[in-house]
Amino acid sequence: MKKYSIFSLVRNAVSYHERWSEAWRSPEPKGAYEVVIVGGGGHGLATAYYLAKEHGITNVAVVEKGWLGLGNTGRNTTIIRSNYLWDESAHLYEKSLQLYEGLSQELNFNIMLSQRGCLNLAHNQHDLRQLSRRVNAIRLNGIDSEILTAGQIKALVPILNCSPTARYPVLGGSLQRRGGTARHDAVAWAFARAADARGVDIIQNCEVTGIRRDGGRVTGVETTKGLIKAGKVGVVVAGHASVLAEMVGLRLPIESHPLQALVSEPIKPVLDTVVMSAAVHVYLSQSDKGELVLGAGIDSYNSYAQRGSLPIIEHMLAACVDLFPIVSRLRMLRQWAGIVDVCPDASPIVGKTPVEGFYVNFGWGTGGFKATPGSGWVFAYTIAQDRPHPLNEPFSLERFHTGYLVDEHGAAGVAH
Amino acid sequence: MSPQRHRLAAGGRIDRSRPLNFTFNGRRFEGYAGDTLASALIANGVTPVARSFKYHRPRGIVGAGAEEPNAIVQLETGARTQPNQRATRVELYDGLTAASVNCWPSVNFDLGAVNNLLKRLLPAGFYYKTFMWPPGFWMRYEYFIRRAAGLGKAPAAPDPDRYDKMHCHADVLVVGGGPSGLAAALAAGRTGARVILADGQNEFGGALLDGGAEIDGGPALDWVAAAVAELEAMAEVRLLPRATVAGYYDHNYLTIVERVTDHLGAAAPANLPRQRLWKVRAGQVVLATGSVERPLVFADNDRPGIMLASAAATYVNRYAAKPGSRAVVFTNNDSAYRVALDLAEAGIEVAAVVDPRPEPEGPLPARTRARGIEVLGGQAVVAAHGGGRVAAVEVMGLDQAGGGVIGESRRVRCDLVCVSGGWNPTVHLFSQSGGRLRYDDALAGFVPDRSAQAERSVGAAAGTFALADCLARGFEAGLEAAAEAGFRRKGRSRRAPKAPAQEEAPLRPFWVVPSTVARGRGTKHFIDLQNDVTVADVALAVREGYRSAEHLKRYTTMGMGTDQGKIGNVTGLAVLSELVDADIPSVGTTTFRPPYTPVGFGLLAGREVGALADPVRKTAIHRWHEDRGAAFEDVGQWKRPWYFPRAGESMHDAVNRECLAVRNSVGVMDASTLGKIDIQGPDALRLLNWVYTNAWDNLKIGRCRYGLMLGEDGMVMDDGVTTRLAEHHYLMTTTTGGAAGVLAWLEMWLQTEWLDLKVHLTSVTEHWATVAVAGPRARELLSALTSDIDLSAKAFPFMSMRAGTVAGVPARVFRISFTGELSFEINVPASYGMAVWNAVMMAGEKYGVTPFGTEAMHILRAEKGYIIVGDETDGTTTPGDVGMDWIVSKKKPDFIGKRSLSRPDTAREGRKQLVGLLTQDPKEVLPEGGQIVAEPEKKPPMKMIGHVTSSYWSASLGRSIALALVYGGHKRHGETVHVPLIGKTVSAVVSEPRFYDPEGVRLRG
Amino acid sequence: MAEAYLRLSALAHLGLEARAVADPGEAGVVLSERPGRGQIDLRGEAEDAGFLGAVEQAIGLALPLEAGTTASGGAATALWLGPNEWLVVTPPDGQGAAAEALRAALKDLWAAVTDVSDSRAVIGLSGRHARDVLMKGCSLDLHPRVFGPGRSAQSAVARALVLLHQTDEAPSYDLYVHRSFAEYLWLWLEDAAAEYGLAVVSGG
Amino acid sequence: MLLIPCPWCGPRDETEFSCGGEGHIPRPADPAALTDPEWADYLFMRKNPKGVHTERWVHSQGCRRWFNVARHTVSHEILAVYKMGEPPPETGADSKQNRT
Repeated sequence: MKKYSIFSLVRNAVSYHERWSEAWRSPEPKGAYEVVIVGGGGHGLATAYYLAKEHGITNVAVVEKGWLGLGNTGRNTTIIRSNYLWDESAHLYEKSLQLYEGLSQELNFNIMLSQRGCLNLAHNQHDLRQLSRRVNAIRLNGIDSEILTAGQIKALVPILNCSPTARYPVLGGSLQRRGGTARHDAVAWAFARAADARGVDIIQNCEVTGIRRDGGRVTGVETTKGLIKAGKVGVVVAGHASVLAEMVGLRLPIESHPLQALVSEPIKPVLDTVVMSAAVHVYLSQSDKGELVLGAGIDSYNSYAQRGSLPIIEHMLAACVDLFPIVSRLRMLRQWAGIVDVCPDASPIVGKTPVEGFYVNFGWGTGGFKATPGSGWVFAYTIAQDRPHPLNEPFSLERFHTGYLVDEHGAAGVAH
Repeated sequence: MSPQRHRLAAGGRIDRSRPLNFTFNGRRFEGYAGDTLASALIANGVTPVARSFKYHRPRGIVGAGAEEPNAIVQLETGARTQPNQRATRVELYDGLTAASVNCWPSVNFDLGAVNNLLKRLLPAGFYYKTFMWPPGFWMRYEYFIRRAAGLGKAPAAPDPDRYDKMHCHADVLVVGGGPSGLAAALAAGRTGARVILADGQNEFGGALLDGGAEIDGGPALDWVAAAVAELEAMAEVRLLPRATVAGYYDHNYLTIVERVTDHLGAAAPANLPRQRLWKVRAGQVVLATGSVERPLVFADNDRPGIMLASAAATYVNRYAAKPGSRAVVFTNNDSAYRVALDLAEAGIEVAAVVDPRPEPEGPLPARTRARGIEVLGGQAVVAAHGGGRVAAVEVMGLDQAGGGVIGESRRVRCDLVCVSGGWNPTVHLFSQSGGRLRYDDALAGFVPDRSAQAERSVGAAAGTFALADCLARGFEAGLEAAAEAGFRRKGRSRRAPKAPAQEEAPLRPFWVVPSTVARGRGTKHFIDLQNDVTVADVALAVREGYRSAEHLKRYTTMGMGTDQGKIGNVTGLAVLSELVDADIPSVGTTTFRPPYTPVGFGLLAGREVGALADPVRKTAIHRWHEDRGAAFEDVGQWKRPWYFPRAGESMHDAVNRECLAVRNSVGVMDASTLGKIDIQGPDALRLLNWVYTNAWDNLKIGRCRYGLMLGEDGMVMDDGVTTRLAEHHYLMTTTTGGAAGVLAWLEMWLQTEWLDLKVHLTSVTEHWATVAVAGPRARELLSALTSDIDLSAKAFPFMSMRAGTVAGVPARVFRISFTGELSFEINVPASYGMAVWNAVMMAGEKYGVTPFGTEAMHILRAEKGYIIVGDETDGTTTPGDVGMDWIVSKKKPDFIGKRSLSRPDTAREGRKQLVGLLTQDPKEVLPEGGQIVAEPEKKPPMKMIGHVTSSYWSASLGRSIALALVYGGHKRHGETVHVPLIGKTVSAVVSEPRFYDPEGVRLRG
Repeated sequence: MAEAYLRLSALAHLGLEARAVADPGEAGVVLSERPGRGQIDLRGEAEDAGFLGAVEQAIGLALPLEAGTTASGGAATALWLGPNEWLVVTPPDGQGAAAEALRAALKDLWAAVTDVSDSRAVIGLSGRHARDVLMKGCSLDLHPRVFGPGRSAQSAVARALVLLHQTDEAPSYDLYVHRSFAEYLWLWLEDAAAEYGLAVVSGG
Repeated sequence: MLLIPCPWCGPRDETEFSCGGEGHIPRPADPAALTDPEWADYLFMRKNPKGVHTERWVHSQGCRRWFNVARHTVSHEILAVYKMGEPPPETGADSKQNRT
């Protein structure tokens, strides 16, 4: 892997940038691998990278039905935070945030992690009580979080309508200063490049059509590029979990919904913080390019189409204009949707399955991007050790039998 | 003010009798009614008009429509300022003010242009490769990057304009008012179908507005005028000019952005909305969206003065504005020859037509030569020269394959280069609708292939360019669409409009002009002008493995600008296909997503902002609370009185006073917001037994019972009191927030699962106003207001209901209590609510009756240990967790949620359970949401054993009280626990969650 | 029944009577509150001729059986709400007698009679731009070919649920809206009508 | 935005309806007899097909009636609408067949 730096940039400028090499290879699949990861999004690529780096397992293929990183990895609103209510979630997302904090250097690829702070608003007394519970829990879990008054919020986000007579008055908020955004595409590309450099084969345009089994054990995957044998198969597919699980007869507590987002035309900076309001289903930030990036709530019905319904956008923008009056004259440049796999408790499923050697990592719902490195890290551990890491142990499929759910609707109820 | 130096003396569709003043970059100019800002700038010879996004290179106007990548301006100042407007789409009005964006100090001298000198250091994606050292410094670099990025500026003040929305249904929606669209609308309109014709321009006619063409033997514009007049006269036709169809959604649902007053400036009538969003459900759609010309790419092809050939023709013909005085036309197809002739006609010298096709033949090249214009076949413009404006081009011969240059370079002096690389059908809406595109080799572009919705594309949008064909096909499509929507041609059939046939030679697919210098070395070949993406950038992306169209777009930002790559995207794909050695269709097109052109946030929000942002629900007694200066809290959409401060009182004072009044005398509360469901039918009892955890069989008529409702997951969902009114008639109450949800929940079970249950449910929440009178003197107070209800404890026991008259109004009185005091809830039809409330206040005067709000109510119930669903429960709480196992029937074989209660985790010992907390310092009030630990000396991460769900100062008890959910709490009574806060830790003793009158003597009194 | 003067309509506090004009003049949109109507929610089996007959006997009205239709008879009008649900609207203070008559007639059937007179406020909307104002907030197809006099529908106008009843060709509409949403809907209608000129008339 | 044909009121905008998720999941007759995984299957496990989905909707802003819809989860095309208690029509609703 040729190192990226200002020096390599200068050096290559001399040769008109004609000597840069591929960020990752595009090999044909070998007949067999130790591990096959199904799904070339951020989570899958991160899993492959950590398998190689942390567990020395480099005979790994990542198979992706299209091009890498173009599912939910490339369709989210790039928010990163770890301010979750329950201990189980807080520890997992915090692991992820900590990995993010060193990721640009570790992967030698600027993922543009911008810890500009993530602000959650409270609009009524009930919100305030919930916020206080959450902030206290997060703090005692050793994660940064603080409560802000309406006055402090106004100082932090001057464009926010903090009038007490607003329809959704801002009564207070919580701030995670280490929260922020990262460049979503770069996260996928950086993991791909680093995994590739450690010997992982990334195979694009290779759709998995079946899972091979021998008795209760997985033996490989059938793909549009032929059979690929593997002793272990990890499935990391956002937006297609049920389709893949059906291949081994697994029924999942997952439903797939469109989650919409949009960007404005680029403008000069007006917003330095990520602002979220669960009550009115708005979350927004401003990208480095100057676009306001906004996300809405999910569409209510199941869908595998990457498009949503206009009323969701109308509703979200009405709330947004009310909260941020100056955005009224800005314009929506692009709108799109991702397909999110949602579990009943709004928490993911990461772990083993009844099929030996078949591991699953999905159901991240609306919050997968922020979990990317952490998800890959614990999933690599689970695959390599054939047992979950304590961080992902609570997120088993069995929890739906026992009732041990990790109900994060409060944290995840507004999508991110 | 300078004269309009570049205005033609005659012609065009501008109104020379109506001069308009405008200001651009601080200088005052004059234009005419009918101008766009772009045409007025051209008429005044203003160039450059903008700087590019990344390199800050000077830029001029390139297009004449929505495709414009360069001429992005900040329109107006102050609260009405509007960033990122395309000058080509801004109609000129008197007093208009505009400025270039993203340049400082001025468009002519822009310090950002230093980036142009550093450009070799700034290839595509350079930022991914640097700014990583030292670790943690990215945000410092980012600070400057953010300030450099962005185009225009957001307003600093709220938007003074209003926006409107309109739902609309049409049998046929025709998108685009050019020849194809007009013909379609005429055909469909004549059948009597409901037709909408929408076009983004200020007048209908599309490309015909450029003049010249002939229809039905006369000038095309005469036909346009007649067609518009005929359509206007049709009762079922709605004509929407200045209306851009922006989005095509599922099930033939489309959005149209109508610019109602944008073109009027300060003259806009105050009663009109600025813009209107039409939301159209169409039976059939005809897409007559036209096409956008694409450029040919050569070295430094971004110089001001280089524009699309069609745009040059539009400026000359439609706006009578001269985009230059000496032109070179560079084209790979016949259409630009017409432009050359038009320019010559307008008195612009055409130095040459450069055409990569070896021997351009046919009528148009012939006419061009006949006009004395030199036609350079088999040649190409390889480079442009000039700084602030193009001054000359270099022309060279092309080899057979078009991959290399041959011969000597010839320098041709010019100040205008009109380029045409062919035409891209405007397939955005078709693609948005889910339709599949096909690459057409002859056209070298994407055309609609398979439809996904009830839609058809016609005219240039479908790759049909000859006027005669457009008219015929448009007319036919209009008839077809109307027929499919159920409308047949009536009476004598009328023929389609006709135009003379034109002969054109095929184009030569050609994208990037080769040159003597290797691409990317020294010169720049721009593909995406707005985002400064060059051929070398694409090559770099491909070299580094970003080979899919989507990766390329994301890595280079090609097509991600405000123009969404309308002129450059197909060229980009062509370059990509060349580099990866695959044909264009196999590298794919990027998906077109809504909107076609940007849509205002304020417009999408509509009038649902400010006071109309969300319904504010008010009770029948609200006005009284307001008059008494109540502070309100939002509970869902309701405004509920929170407390009633008297002059000089703090919230704390007021709430204490209200609590003490209820405990010591009598208080009154507006409880109208509680949900009320009328349940009738022989199976009403069975329904109650299904949805509540307890048994209902022995409830007598006139008696009330408390019930707890679970989700099927066993978690507490809602609670309330249900009263048996008659044999098969019950009244259920729900929480305020749960009202709609509970009714929907019951209906769901009745309609989807228990279809055999004979029960009818009717919401009566809004029919009744509820006045709750609570306190030891409640009975005395009420006795003054009723003569037909025996209020004695014996005749009217706790948990029963009596019907009668209160204050002369027929009422249902419920003896139930949420405060722990003797309490009556008087229900009267809502229109009498205020009268009865007033009567209660008057009758209570002698007892010092005190109105109390939700805060006092919360405290009073907490003193009693009553839960509030949503405070003491959070969707993970079972009845057992809140100490309510007593209400879960062991005898009923089944009820909703029962099975889940026996799951291992749900049935487990030591779950979070409801307890009371008494702080060691009785003056200390714990914060709600405080987390509880057993080992306060540890450092985070600490083991948390619970949290405070409710916490108050209890005036009645003279100390603080709190409710909490604590792991294994039921067995922890007497233990000391700790709540770590910022700067201190508060210790408290776990207790029973009942602090006041635990035996319930008072409420039964 | 209690004294009428004790009653307050849902919009009484807006002072509409004081704003009311006798002649709306050029106003494109005319609004009024129409308070006091009796309203009964009636449930029963539409397939049961006995039920239909009993209702007709009781209040002189043949219930409309087709979705979105209405029927008048006796002093009442019935609006279709669902396949087994109607809203029976009576003149002010007529609901008591009508409900009694219905209860008596239906006592042996599976039916439900619920007085909901104060559940909904009624806003009258007319004027030449009445339909345009509705179209701003309502996604129903209100074209005369589809929705004419005597038609009713439950839908939403802006963010309020509304039972819409077209009462004449003009067109004029009655908008039945839940009481707590009435002020919101009124303000919304005023705002939406501003473009066309608005007059308030007495609707009592 | 979907246009959903309510069996009673006719075609109305999606916004008038609420989606009740997968249809044809009868409540077990005797939940007490089920194992925890069997109960979980009823409570949580869903087909979530990529293809034709039979689901329940309620016309919550209209006539308040529940009904079944067969809808394609990629094209969003509504293939059938039928009343509660009726079996699903033949639409190829087997998710294996209709993977796109």
